[in-house]
Amino acid sequence: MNKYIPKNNDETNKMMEKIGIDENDLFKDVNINIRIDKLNIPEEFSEIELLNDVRKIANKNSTINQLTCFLGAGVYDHYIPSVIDDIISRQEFYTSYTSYQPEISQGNLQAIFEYQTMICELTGMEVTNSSMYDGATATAEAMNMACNLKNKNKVLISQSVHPETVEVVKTYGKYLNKEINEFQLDDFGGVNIEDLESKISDETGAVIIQSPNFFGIIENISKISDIVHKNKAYLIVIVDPLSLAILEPAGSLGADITVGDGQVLGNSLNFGGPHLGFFSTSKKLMRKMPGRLVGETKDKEGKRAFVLTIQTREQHIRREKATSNICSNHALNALIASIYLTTMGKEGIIEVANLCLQKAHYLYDLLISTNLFEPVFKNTFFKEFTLKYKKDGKKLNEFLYKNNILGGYLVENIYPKMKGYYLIAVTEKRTREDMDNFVNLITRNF
Amino acid sequence: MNKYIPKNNDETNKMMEKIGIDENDLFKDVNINIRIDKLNIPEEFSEIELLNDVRKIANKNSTINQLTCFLGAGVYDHYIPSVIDDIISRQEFYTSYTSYQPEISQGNLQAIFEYQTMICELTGMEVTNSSMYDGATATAEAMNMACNLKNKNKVLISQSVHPETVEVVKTYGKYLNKEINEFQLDDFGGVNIEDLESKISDETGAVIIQSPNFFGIIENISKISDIVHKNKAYLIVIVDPLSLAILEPAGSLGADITVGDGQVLGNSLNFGGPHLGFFSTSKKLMRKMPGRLVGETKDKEGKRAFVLTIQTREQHIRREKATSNICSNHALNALIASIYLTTMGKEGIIEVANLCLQKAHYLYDLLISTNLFEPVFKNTFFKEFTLKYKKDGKKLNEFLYKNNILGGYLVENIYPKMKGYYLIAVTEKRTREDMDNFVNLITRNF
Amino acid sequence: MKKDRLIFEISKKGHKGYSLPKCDVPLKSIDKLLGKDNLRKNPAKLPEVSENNVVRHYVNLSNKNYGVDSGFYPLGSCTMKYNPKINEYIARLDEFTNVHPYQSGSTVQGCLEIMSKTEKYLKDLSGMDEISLQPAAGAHGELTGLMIMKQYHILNKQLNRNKVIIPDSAHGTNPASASMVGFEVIELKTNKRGALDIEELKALLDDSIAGLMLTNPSTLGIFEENIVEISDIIHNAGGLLYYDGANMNAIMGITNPGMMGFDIVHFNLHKTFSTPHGGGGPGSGPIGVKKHLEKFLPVPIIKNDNNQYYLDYKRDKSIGKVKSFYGNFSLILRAYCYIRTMGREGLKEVSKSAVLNANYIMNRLKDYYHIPYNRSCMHEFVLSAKNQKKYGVSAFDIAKRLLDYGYHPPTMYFPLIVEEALMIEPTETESKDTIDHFIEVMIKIANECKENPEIVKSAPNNTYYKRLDEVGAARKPILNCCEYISS
Amino acid sequence: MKKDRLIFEISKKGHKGYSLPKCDVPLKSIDKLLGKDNLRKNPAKLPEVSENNVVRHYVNLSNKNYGVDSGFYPLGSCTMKYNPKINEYIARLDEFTNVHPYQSGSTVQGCLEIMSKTEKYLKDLSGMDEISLQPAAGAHGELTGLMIMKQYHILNKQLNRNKVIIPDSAHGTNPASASMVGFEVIELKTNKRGALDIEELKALLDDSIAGLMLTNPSTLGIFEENIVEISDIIHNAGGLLYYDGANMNAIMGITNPGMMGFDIVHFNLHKTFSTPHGGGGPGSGPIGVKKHLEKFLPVPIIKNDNNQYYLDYKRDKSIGKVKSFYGNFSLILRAYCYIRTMGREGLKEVSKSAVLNANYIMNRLKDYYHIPYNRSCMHEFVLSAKNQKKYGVSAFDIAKRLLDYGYHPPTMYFPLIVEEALMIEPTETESKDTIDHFIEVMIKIANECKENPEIVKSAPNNTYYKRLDEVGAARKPILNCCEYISS
Ligand SMILES: Cc1ncc(COP(=O)(O)O)c(C=O)c1O
Ligand SMILES: Cc1ncc(COP(=O)(O)O)c(C=O)c1O
Repeated sequence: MNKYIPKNNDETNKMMEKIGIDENDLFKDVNINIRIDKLNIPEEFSEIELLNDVRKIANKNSTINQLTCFLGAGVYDHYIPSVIDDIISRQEFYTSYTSYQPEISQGNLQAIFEYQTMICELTGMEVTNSSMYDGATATAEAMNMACNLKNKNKVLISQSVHPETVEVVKTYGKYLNKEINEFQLDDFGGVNIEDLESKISDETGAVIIQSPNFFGIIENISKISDIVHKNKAYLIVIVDPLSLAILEPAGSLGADITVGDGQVLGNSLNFGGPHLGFFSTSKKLMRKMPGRLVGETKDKEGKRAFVLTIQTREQHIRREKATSNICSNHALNALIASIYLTTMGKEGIIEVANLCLQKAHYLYDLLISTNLFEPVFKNTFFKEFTLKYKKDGKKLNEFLYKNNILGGYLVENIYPKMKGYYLIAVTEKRTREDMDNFVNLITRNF
Repeated sequence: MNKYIPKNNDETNKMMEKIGIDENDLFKDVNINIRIDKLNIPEEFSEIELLNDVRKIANKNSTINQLTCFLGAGVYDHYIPSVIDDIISRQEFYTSYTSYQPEISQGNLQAIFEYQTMICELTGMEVTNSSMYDGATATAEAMNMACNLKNKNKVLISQSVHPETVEVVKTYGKYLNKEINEFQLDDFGGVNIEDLESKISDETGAVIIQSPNFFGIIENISKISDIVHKNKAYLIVIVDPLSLAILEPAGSLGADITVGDGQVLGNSLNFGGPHLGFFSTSKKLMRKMPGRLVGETKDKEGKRAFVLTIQTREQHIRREKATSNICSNHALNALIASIYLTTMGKEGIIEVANLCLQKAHYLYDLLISTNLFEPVFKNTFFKEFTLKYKKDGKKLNEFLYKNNILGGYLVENIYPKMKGYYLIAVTEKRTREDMDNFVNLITRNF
Repeated sequence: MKKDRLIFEISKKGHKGYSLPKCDVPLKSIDKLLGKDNLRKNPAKLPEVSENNVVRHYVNLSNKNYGVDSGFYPLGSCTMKYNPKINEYIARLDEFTNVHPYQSGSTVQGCLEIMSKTEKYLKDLSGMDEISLQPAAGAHGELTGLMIMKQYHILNKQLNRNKVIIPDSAHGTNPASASMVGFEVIELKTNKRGALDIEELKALLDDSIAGLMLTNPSTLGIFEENIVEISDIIHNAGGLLYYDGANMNAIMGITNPGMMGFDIVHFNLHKTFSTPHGGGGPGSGPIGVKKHLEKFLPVPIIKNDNNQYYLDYKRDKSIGKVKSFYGNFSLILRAYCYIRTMGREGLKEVSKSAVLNANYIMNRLKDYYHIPYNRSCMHEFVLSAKNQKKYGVSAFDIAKRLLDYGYHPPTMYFPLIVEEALMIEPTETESKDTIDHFIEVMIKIANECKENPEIVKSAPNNTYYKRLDEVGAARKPILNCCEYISS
Repeated sequence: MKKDRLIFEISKKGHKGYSLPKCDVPLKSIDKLLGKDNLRKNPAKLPEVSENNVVRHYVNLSNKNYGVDSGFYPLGSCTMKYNPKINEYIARLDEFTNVHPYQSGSTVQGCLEIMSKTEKYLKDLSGMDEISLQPAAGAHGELTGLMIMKQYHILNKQLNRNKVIIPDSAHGTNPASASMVGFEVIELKTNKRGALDIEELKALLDDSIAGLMLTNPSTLGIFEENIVEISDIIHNAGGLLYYDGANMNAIMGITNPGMMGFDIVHFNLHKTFSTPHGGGGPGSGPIGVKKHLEKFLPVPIIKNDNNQYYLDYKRDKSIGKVKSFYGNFSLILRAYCYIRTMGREGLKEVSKSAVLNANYIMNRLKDYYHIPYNRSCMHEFVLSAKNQKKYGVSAFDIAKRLLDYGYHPPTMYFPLIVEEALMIEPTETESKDTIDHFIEVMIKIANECKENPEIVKSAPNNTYYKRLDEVGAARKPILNCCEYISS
């Protein structure tokens, strides 16, 4: 008998007998000519065998606990407080499903309500939904929402947005006949305002920017916002939520929708997923937003309680007229973010952000001083920056790997014109020693 | 402020004010001349720093996940089902303390009641206590109990008992003026019955044997029992609880007290601790046994419930007249054993025991066939056996370690007369490939 | 103990739940580094809580939740099976959680191997030829699959094919996904036997039809007997067949969508393959396609050359990316573990046992509740509380009454075509004992409906929270407490 | 859901919670391998339960338990402080759990380093010169320490020194441990100020006295002001001083037993150093001694030569071993983590905060309950419910009433010298908020005692389990259910 199928032969027989069937009746609606013989999947593994197998495979990976990580480009090696895994390992959280029965789901509901609050606090927006799959899909959904609201189908997206996000936005847009155009970077590494102005028109439904952008640079959101709103489009801003500990939030600078990826809020790298998409907007636009929302209410006895609300936006009620098709979301990742923000708290996230900021600038200066790198963008950055490496970046990274360092992102892999552009992230986990060692290694060997 | 001390200055001041003290009053009873200046302990670590520090230290260990383990000698590399850590990580279990308040401790109490039942089932005894520190201390306590009951102070212990247990028994006995003598092995690796008979007398209070013994050999418990009881002493048998899946339990063969170490029941190696001591005896002797006992009762409304009972044996009531000084015990390890026995269940532990048995005999035969080892004992063994290695055992183990194998136990380290004696354990985790590889390596290189 | 506080109400100025290293590089002025204008004016009002109190807060919240390990969770369509603990352990191994998606291929061979092997198993289970693990959930898989359907027609220059037929029993995500790809949704009625009406289907067909989306077994738990005929009809009309794999727990090792004639499939790893539901997610919704659609799959695709796995981005017919990176890896990993643990025989046993459990419950309840379709079911079934209406009791009331008995209620009011629907999916991980007791309770409630309907209508009566004012919540939404947090 | 079953009542024939590899070596007959006589006749009646049901059983049990993360746990003398989660994580690292105690020294340098450094910190905290980490708990440390005391006198040929003086306020383990080392126990009365009576102490001294065991602060939470004088008196009389370190949470960084004059100390890592209590254990009870006793410590001792740690067994004056191997390593590791996390300043802050919390509660409750010693306390204090007696209410009743309010009650009826004792130790990990609320509840209960004593006497009223028949349990003990399990 299988440990996950608690039924002995006797019980099987009794059950069949009781309802008057035999084994052949079980699948009687499945025509014999579409029956399969047997699966080709290997035979079952015991736990011992599974562990042996998986450990062997696992050893083929190198991890950022073995490597000193300077790689970012959208996914960052931030510190994850130990309480998070402890809490999300409680079965009441991770084995439950969407809170359809609020009376026995107040744990999830309240945690998500608190999450919605904390993300609003960070982004400076009025309403946040309960989660999206990731930053890229959240952006694509934001584009849909903005265009629907404006009833326009032209979209402008900055070239400084993360390339994967740009791709996802384009994929989503393509099948809804959206016309998606990119606008350029300027020499400072931010949005080229002139290019934006030349491309925007009153047919534009949405403009999408990211700040800090893919190259690490902080955009001038309010200036862009003025231009966007003058043209009656909505401004969608993609943010790094950790940066908002110290940067003025997009919500205060004119964003109509703020989205982003919450991986940095306590989520592991996980080879790219699951991460967390967050989605924030204004009260005005609330009833058009995608995704589940938790709202406050009371129970019959007057006790404060929480419930999924404004569900008439959603697929299970509105079907083809829903604001989105999303059903399962990334609730557990939102819970993680919630625990992260609670644990770090008001002061902690400022401290984290400042550590990243200080260390990134320390490394920036050191690298420039080696003469192997030169600056390419002049604007302000937060925890990540782009330099131009004068030699072969691929070789550099191979060399670093041999020295247990995970080097930066080679921008030319994705934008061949940006030859030598090297994107480096520095989080609070990097020590001065890590950075000095990194730089010494390079200078000694190149 | 410290993350584990939730008190800001304002709160500290308010609290002092409220009760009318200032900081100097806090320790006013501590005379100034016994005050210390400051501790020499290093400054505080953040989680990041702690993890860096501990990971560096951790890497100085080799583990039995890196090495193929043939080492046993009292601590065994058995498989630990994954549910165990999941369950014992629930804070309700691991952060609670002794069940002094039964109304809110039924989880621990019932789990331990079930543990007591399962250990009785295994050992064939009538009563089991809620746990002891380890097998060795359980044995020492058993000796005390037996001698007290018999009002005698002579103790005989077999040389085939685990040497650490012998030592602990001697240490405990020494300060209670017990006269502890050892009796010999015979050529078959078991108790030398003649030697026992020659040493035992009606002054003997307790006889202590182990089966399977330190050398892996199964003792003839009923024969020994006859001799012991003829001399009006109590027989204490130390057992490997896993072996009792297929071996007739000591309880059915005449043991008055059965003790042992429950590490094998789902507990990690932990570099030697914490493991689990279990202690079983008969109803007749129950009121003299050491340690906590959980008993069944009812609550006011008639609901079945459990409670710590027959506490008049214990130190917190009887103080110097208590049956033992034990207070904190190894409850969580008993919970682990309980989960282990539940998960493996009636059939599973037989399957485990049989796998060990079969594989141990497979390796035994292989090793003999290499001509590098020769048999030393003729009696039956379970999962561990002793051979005589004809060359230098230390070198053998060093060589094996280089090949990621953790070799057997060198008996001569502790009993210099047993030159070359090599104690090998084979658990269900070892594959035929592991064993073939082990033997091939040796034959090819020695 | 105060049990009903928001974390913001626990927060105390200066309390800390974290520790961070001191800054070990020379500190520069933030003003200068970031520019004054960029600086945040008012700090975000996040809570300030010591670690002890963070943990207690969430432990307390968790105790207000119900998980699969709490008890029976027969939430239809969601396959709330047991989530194996070994998979949780493995998914947390450093070697899997701490890998960056942009590490070079040679340093992530382990991840790629897991993914590639999982793809292989999913192919086998579905009868599809190629897999993409990228989609993050079932609905996301639908979206991706429908993009492929559309791209297929676009490439074939059949731009007029902009309608998708979807049965009225379908899950809401199906029409919603179709809309998000710009398809018009044509609803197809379910007939009295709970099956598709083939004649009606035929009547809908013309050259504007892009395809049919089908869940089989359907959300009624009924297997579409005529599936092969249906697929022929659609294919002959130039359409494609999309398989919503949410109900795959019914058919593993018995049949597969490939044999049924489907072209595109999505899987729900968080249903069939035991990955935990996480309180609502994350899930994972891989898709599979037949050979002729392979070129449309999202980039990248995992390939293998000389025993080295790599990510192939050079695919000019691909629809593009639907998500950053490669999918929800840690869920894929759990599914891998599950499939390997069950093995080929075990997976078949899963479906057999799941189907038996559902039929057993349905049969034993049929004298007490209305069963809308008088035929055997697959892994789930829908009952109707319409006979209880005369006592003033609704499906909602019955669901709430189940809370009093310690059960998670079935899915309510879905599928929409069954009046007062309660959709019950026991899964295979439940024992006869559990199921028998659930049946007893359901019968007891049926009797209560007659004899003491008030106790059902006022339920839950024994839970910590009673019925909520859901209407009020939607009318005047309070979606966060920003306004009532003090700074 | 059935919530009150024994695992044996859940068990079903043939159900399995485990999986094992098939035997990959040629199978031989068990009969032959073991000999027929040795074979078990009737299999042990262990339960048979699927993994899902194993997990549910224990989750259900856990929900009937109360841990530190559930809420305030002011169990006096037990130091129920928060158990840091990072320590749990570290203690579960493969590199620490999967190390065999008989691996060769060079392969366990990590374990030895952790142990050796922990020893160093414990020396610093206690003022002792050498440490043994071997004892498994506080009582085990006492036993070991007293063996050393005895060995010392034996070596000095003072065989007549077979009495140990122990105050009447001492924990029961103290006299029990003394007995287990063959000492006679002389009880010393506590005076009206909660301190030792020095004159009475002097009167007890003669050359049969081996030493004095003392807890300082005592179990009354009172610091023995005259400790230096007392230690001089004992030393002058040829005795040694043993320090029960259970209450070390009061004095870290303030004073230490070394300065007070003690010769032998035990620590409770599961109290002061935040290792979890595990529902009753495992704990860890290292001992420390002054230089002159070092040679008596159990074998082995950790030493370091040329930057290599090793275990030294060659110690001919040692008392021997008191436990297999080297101590409860994984608890020692957690204590290491705790000490490093707190650092020198943090540990001092611990004691300051713990002492302030205790005094605060005591002061705020003194108008409602009798406080037997009118002086400030250290990290805990004892109150007496004797004033409540006139309403027919006992300390036991008050403790049970606290359950209704969601608290774990204080230690009851200990120390024995205080009538109707309730011993309250808040620890430093509790916030003012928590403490204030507890005080409110205690005051409320004091009022209930007057105004509605029945509600206190019948408590707990809101818990799932009500008061138990403890007397019946002891009279007719049912210590397992072997008799009512079916095979
Ligand atoms: C039949 C059916 N289709 C699709 C979905 C959508 O899956 P997901 O929630 O993973 O997006 C569900 C989920 O409940 C479902 O039951
Ligand atoms: C004052 C005192 N001494 C000794 C002990 C015994 O410690 P342990 O339970 O660790 O054996 C305790 C435990 O409660 C105690 O409070």
